[in-house]
Amino acid sequence: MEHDAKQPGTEHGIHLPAPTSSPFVCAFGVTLIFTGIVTIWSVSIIGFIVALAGAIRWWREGLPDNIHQLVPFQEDRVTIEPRPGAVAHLMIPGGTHRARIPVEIHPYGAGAIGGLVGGIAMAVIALIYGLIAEGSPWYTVNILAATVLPSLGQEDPAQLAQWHTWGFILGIIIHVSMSIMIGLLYGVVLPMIAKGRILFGAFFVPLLWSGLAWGSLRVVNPVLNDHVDWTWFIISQIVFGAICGFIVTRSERIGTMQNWSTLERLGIESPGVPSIGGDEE
Amino acid sequence: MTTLPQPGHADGQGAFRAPFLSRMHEWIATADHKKLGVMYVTTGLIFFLIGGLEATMMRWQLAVPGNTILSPEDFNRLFTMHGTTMVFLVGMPILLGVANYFVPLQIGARDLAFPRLNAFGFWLFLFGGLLLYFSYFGAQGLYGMGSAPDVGWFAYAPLTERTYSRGHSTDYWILGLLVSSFGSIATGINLITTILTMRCRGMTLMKMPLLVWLMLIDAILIMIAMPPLAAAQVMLLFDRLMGAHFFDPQGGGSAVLWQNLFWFFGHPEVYILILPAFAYVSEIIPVFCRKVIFGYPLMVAATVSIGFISLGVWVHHMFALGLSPMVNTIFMGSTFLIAIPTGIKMFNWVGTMFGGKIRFDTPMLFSTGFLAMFLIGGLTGVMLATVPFDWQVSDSYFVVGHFHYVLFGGLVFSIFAAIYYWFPKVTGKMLSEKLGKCQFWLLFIGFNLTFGPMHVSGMLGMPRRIYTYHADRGWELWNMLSSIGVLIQIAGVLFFAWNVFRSLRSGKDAGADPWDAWTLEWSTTSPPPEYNFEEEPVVHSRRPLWDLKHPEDPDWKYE
Amino acid sequence: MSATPTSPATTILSPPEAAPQAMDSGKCGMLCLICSEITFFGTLLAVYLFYLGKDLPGTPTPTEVLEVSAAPMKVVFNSIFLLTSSIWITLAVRALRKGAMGAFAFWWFLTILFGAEFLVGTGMEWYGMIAEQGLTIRTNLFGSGFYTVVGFHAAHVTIGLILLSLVFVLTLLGFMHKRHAEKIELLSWYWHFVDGIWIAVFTIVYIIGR
Amino acid sequence: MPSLAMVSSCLLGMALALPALAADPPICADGAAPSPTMFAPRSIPAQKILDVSWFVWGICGLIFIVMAALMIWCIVKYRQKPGDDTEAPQVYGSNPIELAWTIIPTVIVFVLFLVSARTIFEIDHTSPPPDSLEITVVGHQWWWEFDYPEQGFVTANELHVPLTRDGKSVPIYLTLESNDVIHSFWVPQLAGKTDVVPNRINHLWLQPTMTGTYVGQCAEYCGTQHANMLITVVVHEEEDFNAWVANQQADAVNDPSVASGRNLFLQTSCINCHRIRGTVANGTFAPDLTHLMSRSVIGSGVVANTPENLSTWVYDPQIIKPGCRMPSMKLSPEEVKDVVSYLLTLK
Ligand code: HEA
Ligand code: HEA
Ligand code: HEC
Ligand code: CUA
Ligand SMILES: [Cu+2]
Repeated sequence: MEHDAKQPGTEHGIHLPAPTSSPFVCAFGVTLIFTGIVTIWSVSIIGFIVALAGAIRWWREGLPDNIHQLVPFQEDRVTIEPRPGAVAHLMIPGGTHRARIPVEIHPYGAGAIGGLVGGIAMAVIALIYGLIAEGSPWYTVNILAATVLPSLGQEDPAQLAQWHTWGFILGIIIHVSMSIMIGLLYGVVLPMIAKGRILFGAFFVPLLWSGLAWGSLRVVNPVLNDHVDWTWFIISQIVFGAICGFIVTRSERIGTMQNWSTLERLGIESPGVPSIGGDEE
Repeated sequence: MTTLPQPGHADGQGAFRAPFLSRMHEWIATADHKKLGVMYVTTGLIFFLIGGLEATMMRWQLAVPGNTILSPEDFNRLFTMHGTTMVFLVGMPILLGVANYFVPLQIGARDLAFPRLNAFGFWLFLFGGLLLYFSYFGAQGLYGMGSAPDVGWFAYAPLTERTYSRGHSTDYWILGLLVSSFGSIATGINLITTILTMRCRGMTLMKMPLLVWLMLIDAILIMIAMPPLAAAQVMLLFDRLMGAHFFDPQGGGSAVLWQNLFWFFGHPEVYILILPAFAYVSEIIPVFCRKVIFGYPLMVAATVSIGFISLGVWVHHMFALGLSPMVNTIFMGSTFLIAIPTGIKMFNWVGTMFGGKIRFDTPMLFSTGFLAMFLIGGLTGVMLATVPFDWQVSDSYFVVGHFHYVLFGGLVFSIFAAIYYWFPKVTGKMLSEKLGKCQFWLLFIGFNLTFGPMHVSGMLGMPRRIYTYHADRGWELWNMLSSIGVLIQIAGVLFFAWNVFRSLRSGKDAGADPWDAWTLEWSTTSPPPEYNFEEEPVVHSRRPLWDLKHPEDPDWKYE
Repeated sequence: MSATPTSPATTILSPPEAAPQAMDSGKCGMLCLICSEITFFGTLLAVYLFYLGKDLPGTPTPTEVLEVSAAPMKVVFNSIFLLTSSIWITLAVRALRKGAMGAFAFWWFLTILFGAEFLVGTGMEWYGMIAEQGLTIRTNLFGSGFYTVVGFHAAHVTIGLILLSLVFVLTLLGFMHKRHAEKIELLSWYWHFVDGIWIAVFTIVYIIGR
Repeated sequence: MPSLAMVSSCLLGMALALPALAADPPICADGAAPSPTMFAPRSIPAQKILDVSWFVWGICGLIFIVMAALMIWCIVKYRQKPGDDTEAPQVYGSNPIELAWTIIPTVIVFVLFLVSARTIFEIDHTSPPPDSLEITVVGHQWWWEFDYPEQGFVTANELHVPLTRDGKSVPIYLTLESNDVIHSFWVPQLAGKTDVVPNRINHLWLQPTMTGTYVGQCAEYCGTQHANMLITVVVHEEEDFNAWVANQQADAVNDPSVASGRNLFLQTSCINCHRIRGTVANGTFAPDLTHLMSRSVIGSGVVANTPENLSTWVYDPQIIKPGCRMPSMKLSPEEVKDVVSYLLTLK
């Protein structure tokens, strides 16, 4: 189409599309056509004529061939000076100063698995609590589901102990997604902590989480707020944290795919780099 | 190839000053993306002054309760024209203009793919805008009533039907926008094509500067979201002029349908406006932090997902419409989702600043302002997406507060950042840093003073689009503060105008690369020659100029 | 110019070879145009579907109207004309590629003829509806939707026909050559798109909508 | 340190604004309307909304503080030192960190989603709650019609509801309809807003927890006088409400001392638009005037219902509410006086 002008230039200059007022004329005509709709129809007629004239001229400039003008090269050119040695370096053991930090990570899968296992452990504790407190395994599931199910909120403990299909489905969905997400978070955050990972994972985070829950539970889940036993709540959080943290820290470290772009990692694009850089193990 | 003889080509200094008419003709007949870019941005800024003037009059009226400076009709016209102007005649042209100018430069192309179509798009946009403003004189029409449109920028039916909106004012709204959105669609298509097919050698998709990525997604959104608006407007026009019944409740038409159609366009539209803002700061922050952008691949992924998600959240403008709780819940969820990729962008910008060596020149100052203000606007957006809260504050001044934080604090701040950043490239002159900093602080303070209190008055029960209010409602203080803030903003804008004027006459020479930046536009002269690059550049990394400046430590080894 | 691989510094570390872009602008642009047209028609069709069966009682229904004056066979007949024209235009482009100008002119003319038949057919259908059935755009929601959807399609056919005829005239005047095949192919894409939209319109208005 | 000042000033502003809001507005027992703030809920749904609102405010506030702190830290710590012109270390990114800041927002919005979803289903009743009092609200350009089908009367602009029925808290279930364009019914202290849409029937549930007068107004732009489409809701004790109902149910009084005004009213085209039960005035286009004087405001709240205002209104409503749908009836001052003296008897 019109960008034939892209062809590399001759010695004196470059062919660019020639200036033309046809687009201007044509646009003006089109606008007049529309203006006529709200003023007088004759404006539309004039607009049509103007637009047509513009369009025909435009076509004649483009068909059968585009018109061009030759733009001569201008005198001043730009050169870009190298500034060797002016880059500060970040020293990372085993990596380069052009790093994606950190160089080694725990595989994210470990986090997800840790979260799942921790979540199962937590669910077991919750079940035990439900059996002890109300003699029903469904009790805690229903309470969790009450975060999102308003109808459960209106029921008394005895009914909360009953089986609710939707309560069960939603409870499981909430529990599993939260476990996986928090597990993933463990997977990425724990390795960044230099010292006291277990302490952080098993106590600090669960306590922080419990504190947040305590502060907002009246709104987040009024039913839980009414029925919660904080000792059991905190214990289950700690069990989750400990198990998840343990699984994450025990996993093997692997090298990050330094400098790979997402598209490269997905195999969508390979920009012709001979050896794909920096995959240090 | 037919070649025209070259008319006297002016090359910077020493060129003779062509007579006025032929200079006019040069602008009218140009197909050069740079000239068109400048025209876009200039018209956008002029419309910004007009829209700002309209806002100033509204704030004057609202400063005290029971004010009678404006009649209700005038006030209603003002906010309609203000909103329409700011969105369609300020935001759109400036973003298209900057893209026009810098997308080809950044990808090492000579021009857009279809230069004449580009000119056509610009003129359609401009004439559409003029047609809209002509309504102030022409809308009397045959009925002898009506002036500028007064139906609000989203023109909810059935208020726009003939029964409730006599005269031609609403027709002007439809036609003006229709014409100018044809232009925008054309330019959007042009941009997509340019980006997909005209990149220089070596510039793979994942080596494009972020600005180019963001403009690509932006143009795709334009291409997808604007035709439905045109379709909806055409149907409304048929209702009004030919008696069709699409949005006419008496004939069985649906008021809800218009809202769906409008917001199916309207929500992507606000992202069409903010993605370029993201684009500018994504270029500016790395340069002024002297660091490569943090997490480029994730930034790209976030951009693409914002583009996708933004097509599926429009119902959040209709939470109070009485749709079923299920629909509200689903769209609340999708709206929340968009906070995630947007958050990623925020974090990655801050990540870029982290560990950098930050220079607070005016572009960076505005970018930092953008980060802080967009953060607030985004968070109030998430609050609005929380349906129960939205039931209270929807259509209140809280919403007005929200969208000015994203539109002014986000879009306009980033536009100023972009202007300070690229003005040297476009004109060859530096803008004054001192005036720039004054402008920033005035705007920043004035802006917060104007729009911060709006959140409060909204939560205190003040609906938007009211031309007056009673004194007993507890809103006087907040409105007074808002109105005072505008005065400070005006001062800021005047500083800007003075700065531009002064620099054009006697600004410092900029040189090719005043900011020591890394993308291709800085490798050519300021202003660039008509052909941009003498030879087609070849790039090997996302920062071709870094490679040249640091040959011992080039990017391409790592990308 | 500086950003070239020959500047002295880069010879120390020379980057890998870079490939030029492959895609053609014209095609890409036409595809984008078609995309945006699809969202335009998509909106109109969505509205048409939304209003199906929502008419106030006592006004003509699609079934009544489309059964009688637009005798179904007639519409099918017209559609066949439009759809086959897609074949002719493909043949025309192929001929142009080979430089067979005579064949090109013939197929091209056939395309125009078939397209024009379709327009005339639509015109007659509309005439029947307006004159005999009394269904206009203001009658009811069905009328509004029908004339808008079909009308916009017809408008696109008209624009297409104008462009096709211009090319035909240029051909007769001897301006068209083999090297224009690329541009002409783009025009044929537009024509295919107009046909494709008709399939959607036909399915929704004449099959589902009845 | 300009940028520091900048971010901290925002922080400060937000911190200052909040407590100011939380303070309850004064409740005025007699007539004078309190501010329509959502922070002083007087109804169950409004209270539930406020709970969620504080929750989302808390979350967003926290995010703001964390982000602002991060930015301030970067701005302060990583400014370029004077004289240092080296480039910073080029760090490309960090997958774990980026993953972390993808997951954390996901967790946050997930929780927010669950909580809000529950609240939506709690508040949004698609069928009337048991034992509720049902009232139909019709939006007009620019006034409100309130229809009490159970009690069998229609009134305008002031909604009266009881706090209890038979001693028990009573849910009020409003059916919202529009006569022309879209309006929105919003009384922040009682409930969130719900649009009033032509060709569509919406519902709104309120359940007041305290007597008093609550104000609000139309919250969807509906034309020229959108600003003056105010709402007053009076929540009564049960007995007061019953008394009010009994009065509304009665036909208009027929006071012989104002017969001339009455006749004038009935002979003027007033009756085409207005209804006065017990007379031939039977219009439905405009507010029912049967018990006009039982209302404290006219013109949907634009001015107080005083004899002077009423006179001005009858003389030319466009003075008080420019653009409103009632034309000046071109009555002479004497006629106005007559008509108004009649209207004043419509207790
Ligand atoms: C530039 C324009 C722009 C942008 C970018 C946005 C961004 C957002 N907007 Fe806004 N919006 C408008 C312009 C914009 N908006 C306009 C003009 C209107 C009014 C139209 C009218 O009625 O006239 C409007 C109205 C509007 C409404 C309707 C209100 C109503 O009328 O009732 C809603 C409701 O959901 C909403 C939500 C959002 C959300 C969730 C975002 C999100 O994209 C924000 C995302 C950003 C962040 C959240 C901040 C950064 C993120 C983090 C730091 C991560 C951590 C955060 C969390 C986990 C929460 N907006
Ligand atoms: C990019 C978008 C954008 C921008 C930048 C602005 C900027 C401003 N806006 Fe705008 N606004 C909207 C988009 C925007 N707005 C939208 C979409 C609406 C909704 C409309 C609707 O409801 O339909 C709206 C609505 C809106 C309202 C609500 C009206 C209502 O609901 O009743 C208010 C009220 O205060 C307001 C105020 C302001 C102010 C004070 C500014 C200021 O920041 C403006 C600052 C600029 C200036 C002050 C210009 C200064 C220069 C001069 C004064 C010199 C003039 C000289 C010459 C002309 C030669 N805006
Ligand atoms: C064309 C219709 C029309 C006619 C005729 C008309 N009115 Fe009205 N009137 C209205 C409308 C509409 C309103 C509501 C205006 C508003 O609040 O926006 C109204 C409001 C009122 C009110 C205030 C009611 C309230 O509670 O707020 C009074 C009192 C009133 N009219 C008296 C009269 C009298 C007296 C006459 C005759 C002399 C009259 N009207 C003739 C349409 C009419
Ligand atoms: Cu009714 Cu606004
Ligand atoms: Cu939105």
